[in-house]
Amino acid sequence: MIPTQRWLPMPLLSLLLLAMWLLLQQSVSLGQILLGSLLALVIPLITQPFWERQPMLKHPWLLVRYIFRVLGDIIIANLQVSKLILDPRGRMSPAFIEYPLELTEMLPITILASSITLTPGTVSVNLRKDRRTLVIHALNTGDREDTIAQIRERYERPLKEIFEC
Amino acid sequence: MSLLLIVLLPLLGSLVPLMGSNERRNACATMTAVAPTIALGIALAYMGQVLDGDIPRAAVSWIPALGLELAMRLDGLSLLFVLLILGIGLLIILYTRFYLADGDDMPRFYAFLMLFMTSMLGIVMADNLLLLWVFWELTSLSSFLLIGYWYRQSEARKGARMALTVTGAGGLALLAGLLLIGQIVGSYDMQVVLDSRELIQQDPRYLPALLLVLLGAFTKSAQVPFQFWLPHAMAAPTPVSAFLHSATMVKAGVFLLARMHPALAGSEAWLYLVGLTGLVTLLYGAYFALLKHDLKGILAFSTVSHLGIITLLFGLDSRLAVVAGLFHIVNHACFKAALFMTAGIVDHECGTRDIRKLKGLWRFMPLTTTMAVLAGAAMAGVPLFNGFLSKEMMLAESLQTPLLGGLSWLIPALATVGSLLSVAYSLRLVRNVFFDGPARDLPRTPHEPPRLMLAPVMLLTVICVVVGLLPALTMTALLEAAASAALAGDSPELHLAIWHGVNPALLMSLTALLGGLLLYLQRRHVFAFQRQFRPRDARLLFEMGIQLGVRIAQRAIDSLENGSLQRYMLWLVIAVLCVAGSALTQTSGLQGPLENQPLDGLLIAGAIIAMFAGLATAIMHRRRLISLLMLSIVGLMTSLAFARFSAPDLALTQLAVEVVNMILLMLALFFLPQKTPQESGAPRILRDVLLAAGFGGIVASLNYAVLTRPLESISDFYLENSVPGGGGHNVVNVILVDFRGFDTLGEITVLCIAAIGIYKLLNRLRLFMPSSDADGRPWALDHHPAILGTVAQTILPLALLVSFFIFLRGHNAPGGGFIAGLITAAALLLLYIARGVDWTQQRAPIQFQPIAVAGVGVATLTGVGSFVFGQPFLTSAYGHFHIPLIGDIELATAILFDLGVYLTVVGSTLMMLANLGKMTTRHRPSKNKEQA
Amino acid sequence: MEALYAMTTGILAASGLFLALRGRTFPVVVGLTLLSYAVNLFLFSMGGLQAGAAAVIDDSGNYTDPLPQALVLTAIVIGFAMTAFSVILAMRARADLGSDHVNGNRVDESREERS
Amino acid sequence: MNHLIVMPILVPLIAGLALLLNRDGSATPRRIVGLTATALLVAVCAMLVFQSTDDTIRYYALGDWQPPFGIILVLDRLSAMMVMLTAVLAFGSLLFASAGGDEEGSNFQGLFQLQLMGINGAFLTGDLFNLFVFFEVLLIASYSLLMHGGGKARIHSGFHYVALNLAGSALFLIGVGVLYGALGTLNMADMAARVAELDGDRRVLVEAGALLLLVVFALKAAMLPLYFWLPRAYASAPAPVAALFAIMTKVGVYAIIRVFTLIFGPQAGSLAGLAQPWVWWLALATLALGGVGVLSARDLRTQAAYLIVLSVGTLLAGVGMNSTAANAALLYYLMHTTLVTGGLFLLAETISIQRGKAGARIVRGRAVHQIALLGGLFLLAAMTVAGVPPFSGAIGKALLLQSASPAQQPWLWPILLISSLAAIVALSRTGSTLFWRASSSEKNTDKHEKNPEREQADKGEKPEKGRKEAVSAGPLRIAGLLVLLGASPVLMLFAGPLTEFTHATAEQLADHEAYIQAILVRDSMGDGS
Amino acid sequence: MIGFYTVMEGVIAFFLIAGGVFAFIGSFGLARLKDFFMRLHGPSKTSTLGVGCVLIASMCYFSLIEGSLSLQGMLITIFLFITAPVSAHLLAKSALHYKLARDPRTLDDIEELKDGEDDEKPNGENGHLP
Amino acid sequence: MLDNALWISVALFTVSIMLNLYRVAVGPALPDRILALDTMYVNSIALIVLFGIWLNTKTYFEAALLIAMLGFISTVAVCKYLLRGDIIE
Ligand code: NA
Ligand code: NA
Repeated sequence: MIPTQRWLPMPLLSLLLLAMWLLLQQSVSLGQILLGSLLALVIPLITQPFWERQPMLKHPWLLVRYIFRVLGDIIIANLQVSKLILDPRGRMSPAFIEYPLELTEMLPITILASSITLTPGTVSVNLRKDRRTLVIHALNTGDREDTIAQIRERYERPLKEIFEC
Repeated sequence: MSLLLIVLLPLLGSLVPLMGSNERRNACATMTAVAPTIALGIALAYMGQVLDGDIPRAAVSWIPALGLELAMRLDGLSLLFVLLILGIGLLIILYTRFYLADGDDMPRFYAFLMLFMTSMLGIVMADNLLLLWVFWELTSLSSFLLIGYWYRQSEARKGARMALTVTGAGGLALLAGLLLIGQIVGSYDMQVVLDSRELIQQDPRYLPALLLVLLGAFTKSAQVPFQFWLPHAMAAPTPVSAFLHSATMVKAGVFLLARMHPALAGSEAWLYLVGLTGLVTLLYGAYFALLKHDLKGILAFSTVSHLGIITLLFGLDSRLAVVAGLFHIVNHACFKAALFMTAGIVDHECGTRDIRKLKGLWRFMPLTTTMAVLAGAAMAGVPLFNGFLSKEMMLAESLQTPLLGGLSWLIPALATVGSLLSVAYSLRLVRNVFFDGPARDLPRTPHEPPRLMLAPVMLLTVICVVVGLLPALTMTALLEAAASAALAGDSPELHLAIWHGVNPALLMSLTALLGGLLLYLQRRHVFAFQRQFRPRDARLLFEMGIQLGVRIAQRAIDSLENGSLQRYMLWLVIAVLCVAGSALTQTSGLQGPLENQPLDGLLIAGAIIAMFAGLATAIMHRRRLISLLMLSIVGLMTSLAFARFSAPDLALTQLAVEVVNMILLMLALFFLPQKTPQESGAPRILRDVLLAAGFGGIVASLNYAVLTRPLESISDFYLENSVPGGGGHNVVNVILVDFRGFDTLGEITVLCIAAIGIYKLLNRLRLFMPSSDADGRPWALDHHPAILGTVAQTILPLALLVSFFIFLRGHNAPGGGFIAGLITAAALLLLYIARGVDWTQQRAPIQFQPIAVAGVGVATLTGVGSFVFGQPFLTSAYGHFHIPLIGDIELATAILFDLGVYLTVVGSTLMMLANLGKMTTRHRPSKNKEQA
Repeated sequence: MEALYAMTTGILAASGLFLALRGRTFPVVVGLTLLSYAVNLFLFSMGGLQAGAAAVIDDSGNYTDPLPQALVLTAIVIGFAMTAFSVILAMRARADLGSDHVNGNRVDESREERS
Repeated sequence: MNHLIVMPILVPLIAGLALLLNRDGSATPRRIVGLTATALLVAVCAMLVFQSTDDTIRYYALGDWQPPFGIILVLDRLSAMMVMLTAVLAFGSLLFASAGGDEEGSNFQGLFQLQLMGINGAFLTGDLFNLFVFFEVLLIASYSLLMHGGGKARIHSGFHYVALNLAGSALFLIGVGVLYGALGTLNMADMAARVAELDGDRRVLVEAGALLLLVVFALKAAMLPLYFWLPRAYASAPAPVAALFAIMTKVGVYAIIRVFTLIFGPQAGSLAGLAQPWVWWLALATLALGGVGVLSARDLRTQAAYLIVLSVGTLLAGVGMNSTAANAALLYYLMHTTLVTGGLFLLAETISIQRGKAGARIVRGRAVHQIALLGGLFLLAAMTVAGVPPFSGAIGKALLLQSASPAQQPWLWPILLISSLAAIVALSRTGSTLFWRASSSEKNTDKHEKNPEREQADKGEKPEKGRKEAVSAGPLRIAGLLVLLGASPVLMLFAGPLTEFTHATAEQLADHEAYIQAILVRDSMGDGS
Repeated sequence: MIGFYTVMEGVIAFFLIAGGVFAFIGSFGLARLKDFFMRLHGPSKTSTLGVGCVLIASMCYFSLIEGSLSLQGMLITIFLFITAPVSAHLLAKSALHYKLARDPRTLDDIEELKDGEDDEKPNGENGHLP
Repeated sequence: MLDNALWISVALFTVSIMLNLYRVAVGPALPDRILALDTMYVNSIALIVLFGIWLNTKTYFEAALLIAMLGFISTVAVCKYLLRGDIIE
């Protein structure tokens, strides 16, 4: 989308930083915008060495859609978990699930793992060292395959699409 | 002024021999003799004046605050001693030239000797009490060096130390005594003191002062019971013994009696203390002199005895006795020096000083024998010799004494016994060595010594004889002058003559002579009598005493300082409980005028959590990680409390420090045992709980007491001036970077030093690295969880942004360089945790020490910058600048200062933690690494 | 409230001191850290306890005493530096002396860890 | 603007930072920088002393914030004297250190300078909390220096030192806090002024706070029962550091004098002379125990450390007497004891190097190479620390004894004198063992029975005969020794003017009003400009 | 306008209470549930959301009283939503490493929880000196 | 209404924190305690924000931000400790 250059290695990050700066300052005066832009330029340059190679973000708008989907799921998840927690009889069938990953890049995997944790009944507990399998703990699962398919459908595919890998 | 030269010349002279060489001995001796010769010349030049009753004085101001003046006087008493010291001293120099063996270090000997001579001259000429003490102590010290001259011999070392210990102790007593006298009189000026007899003796401090002074005098002059050091000082080379035990060292003690006589004598106390001590010493010395087999031993005990005579004389309440004492000082000096030198010659020539081995030396060394006989006769008090005259005076005066009241006849009787003994040992000394049949089994065949070595002996013997024959002619003037000084007035009229007619004293003398002869002949009975007693070696006893003292000291110290931190900490707590307790018990109540503010549930919950966590930290301390978690709850609660009570800056700082602190503690915990073993027993725990409770109670009480009292503080100034004066709205920050910026400079210096100190500690550290955790579980194999790495790299830029934000706003809102620095550091640490040291350092090889140091540097230079404007260090400036399009910008030097803080924090924190990480990584067991 | 606050400070100080009297380096360091928290709370309260009166000049006109806060800030930083040094020193002592006892007593490490 | 007052802090700070910026590379340039800076410091301090002799109390308002609001540095006779003393001591120690030993670990030179900064700051500051800060600066620097070169003994005693001082810092903060809570100010002159107008109930609080400070200062000063950390720590410290540490206990003594004569002077009413009774008795006990310690020491370094304890007892006894004469006496004694005990540590190190395996232990061992030089210096040092005249120690002791009245303070005389005797006995034993007993076995090996251990040591030494040159103290070491030990004769020769100075200092200390006036009354002449 | 304020107040109050309730449920679950892995669910989801709600309430509140959008709270929310799952992840990882006890109902046939998988039995010597 | 809601919320969070404390105290395992501690951090963020609303000030906003960020780092550090012993390797 935005061409990567030497002096602007991570455009999206720069944008995020500028936005954060303005959020922090609570001001959109010219001075703050200039200063924010400067920071948005300098900080990525400084921190660039500490970034691992990034997959290209191909469809930012899909990312926005993804975020809203996760937010929605979070709310549902909370209600479900609350119900389970408050259930005086404590009826649950917890399980560990080995989720075979299709994603290969770390950033999307991280986003996926986080999404899984934040959303209904599941917590990602281990990314194995080969980065092929994500172990998930589900609080109340009927069928493991079902859960895997759901995750694949709701989160991993969109992520694959977003990062096009 | 030339008076001072008498003392100072020998002092300078003590440097002279050091310039000479051990090879050119004649030159060395000659050079050494120059200074005392000149000094003697000066003294002689003053002689006429002194004998006329003048007291020449010279003074140089030294320490007015102490009343110590470099003041010298040359009255008759001083003159008498000066002549003795310098005269005999010169003879000793000559004698030494021949006495010392080739291997002995002559320059060193002469240097010590001259130092000793100086200090003796100082004592006798001092016109100031404290100055006298100064030289007094110097004689102890220089005699220590002289006695220890042959330091390879154990006897020499021990003898030297013993002499130093005894005379040193006496010196300290003397100091106390003289200071007391000074306090009584209000001056240390000798003349003033000597003129204040009434004042002194009526003061309640007189008796302690007298005792202390006498303690000094008696230790120095080897009076019983302090006599024991003297015989062991014989380990010194003979010239030293000759000098120390005839004219000098031991005479310093009796000199002091004479010197202080006008001020201190005349009281009952003086009479008994001095007189009886002298008497006992006289008998003691004489008796043991008879028993000794070592030539020098005999002479040493004889010295003790003669010093007893002199002391006795000063103790008798009579003016003539004082004169006799002075006279005996001179006489004793002459014959004793001669005898010591003779003994040295005998030792030198025969290779032994054992009287049982020596015999019939007169055949080999007739001249020496002659000298020995003459000097021995003087010592024995044979008529026509000088010793006779003074001894007879002693006997005569002993008849007059009021001492012991009804039993006063004991004094002359015992004095006679002493004289009798003296005759006996003199006889034994002379006859057994030089006569008594032909010599046998001597280690070496003796010869007559070199003439120049014998010359001093001859000169001294001649003096003995001449004085003995012509006492009035030779001695009257000098003695009168000396006596008038010692008696503070005119001397009694002296009638020094060989013949005073038949009087009790003469009869006593004769008794002594005959009795002595008889005793000598029957001496085996005495030896037999003495054999019943176990011989005890004073040196051994002394050594044992010292050893015992040292051991007791060591035991005391070891038990007190057992190297236990707990013990030391305990003392600290006890100290706190004592002082704070003593203060708090005085208050009527803790509650001040202010009422408690109302409580709410949140506060109660917070307090409960904090207290619970604090207690849990302590209670669960044996499980270290849990204790650490509890600690971090306390940290969290502390920062919440700061937030609750209007201290946002503190809350932020506490939070940021807390996390770094936790990381640090955990890093360290890895290398320490994970659990603390159960070590303290119940009593110890109970004790510590009680102490801790007491301490906590005091802290709480103080806190409550302060909180319930109103406060008028200087803080209004800061609130009022923060904006106009410091250009910032956040008063806490303005205080930190401006009002009290100096504190902050110190604080970041501390941080920087701590980091550097840690760097030093990590240097060449050999770590103990557990290969499994506390429960024996091996470590996980995943070094750097991948998801963590991704999040860390994402957070870093955000954190940097936040930290920049916090930094910039610090002056006007909560924040500032310190917090910003910690945020930056924490974010970088997260990266280190997530990615490891190698990965991180590889990508950004940063040296942290220069950053930390540069930070302090920036802050310092900001402060120095104000010099340019003629303002004090750290004076701030700020201004508002209008920039088109952007608007008003406030720029303050405080920001620059804060930048220094920021850099220091970042540099120091990472220097501490990253270095630690780096070094552990280097040492991590390779087993794990391969699998990684 | 003041009483509760003082009590909290006291208990934290007591706990810290109790730990400082222990025989191993780590509890001692933890105890001294705890003590420093207590002391910071103590020093902080010397200016009085007030809510909603942060010493940031605005138009409220109600400010708490800023000076103790500045002092505590300095004290926190210094305390951190000191703790850091002492904990690394504790590590060094373990490495050099072979024991983490404050008095450096040699003990059987393996037995100690198992017990 | 008279910036001279801040220079004793700035000069070492800037020099220290410059030295720390580059920790690698050759040691020589660092030594040159360090020595130059310290020489400059000596010059600066000399000028300050000169300035102080006009009896004006000057202050320097940092950041141009006037007292009591800003932090000030105060130059009076006492602070001038203390910084001067520090500078001289530092110069001697640094000369010695620069002969080698400063490269055993990193950053020695820089830390040394920062240590000086901390000490000077503590002496100059007129603000109680700033005193805390400088205490911490000097402590943290001392921790690092103490560990310089590593080694078990250093680490072990170092941990005790650090832990106790951490506890001490906590107490300091409580003390300062209570004083602020009751008085509402931090400036010491202002505190003195406010104490005078305090009501009854808060007096007790002030007393508690002040006594807590006393405990802290006593810990630093090494007063009984808080001195136990000192002997091991000092004995194990690297020599130049131990030498510099001779001033550290004096910082504690100084703080006691400053706080308890200024804030709790006669104007404080019932609080006047608050600390002195405590100090008096504990000082006597310290003195006595110092004497016992000197006697008990098994090596020269420990002995030197106990001599410090002894001197602290002596000084504090002077403090406890709380009179102008006693203060004057103790200040003279302080100069003497600081420099000479410092020198003694250097000497112990030199001797220890030359004695090989026996080191500084008081046992028979190899003879030292430079027996005349070292023996002479030891004699000088021993005489002066044991108070044998004519050197400075005796003068100081006599001054102190003189200022005490045996009627009112009956214990000082016997305890001080007996401790002196203990020192004489112990030091003569030490000297005779180190210098005399050693040589005997060396030269008369044929005659004497051979000590197997010695023999082995001898064998070990033989191939290293060529090392003699390296082992002998070089010119820098000797210079360092001479600066510190040579101070004793110098203090003796100039005892007249020096005691005059200390007397004037004591009188200035007694004149509270002048101090408070000079600092709190604006447009007085003491504004430092 | 009054209506708007009332509505906003209602919204704020709703978020406040919802936040509190969610947080409470999360912590309650943490306190009550049977095993670590189950307890993990509460905080990682509910508590995060609870705090999120409070932050939303705060943003609304300050926007309301300042009359302009006040979105600083967003930052905290973003931070929280980035970090909370990762904390949970690492905690779970540690728990797996510790092989913490599971509720008996749990299906735990994964390799991380099998005995003796990556165990090297501690071999007497507990440490290693380089 | 707002006041009541605020107080209810505060009360709920306070109770939550007490529940967290319970878990920290009883464990049983280290991860339990750490989890509880982490939750405590998160809940205190809310408390600080609520406090800000109560006092009508945004002064404490940064404190909340910092807890969010630094609490995370502590938790990570402890977990790393449990897993590897050595935090920075
Ligand atoms: Na400033
Ligand atoms: Na590491």
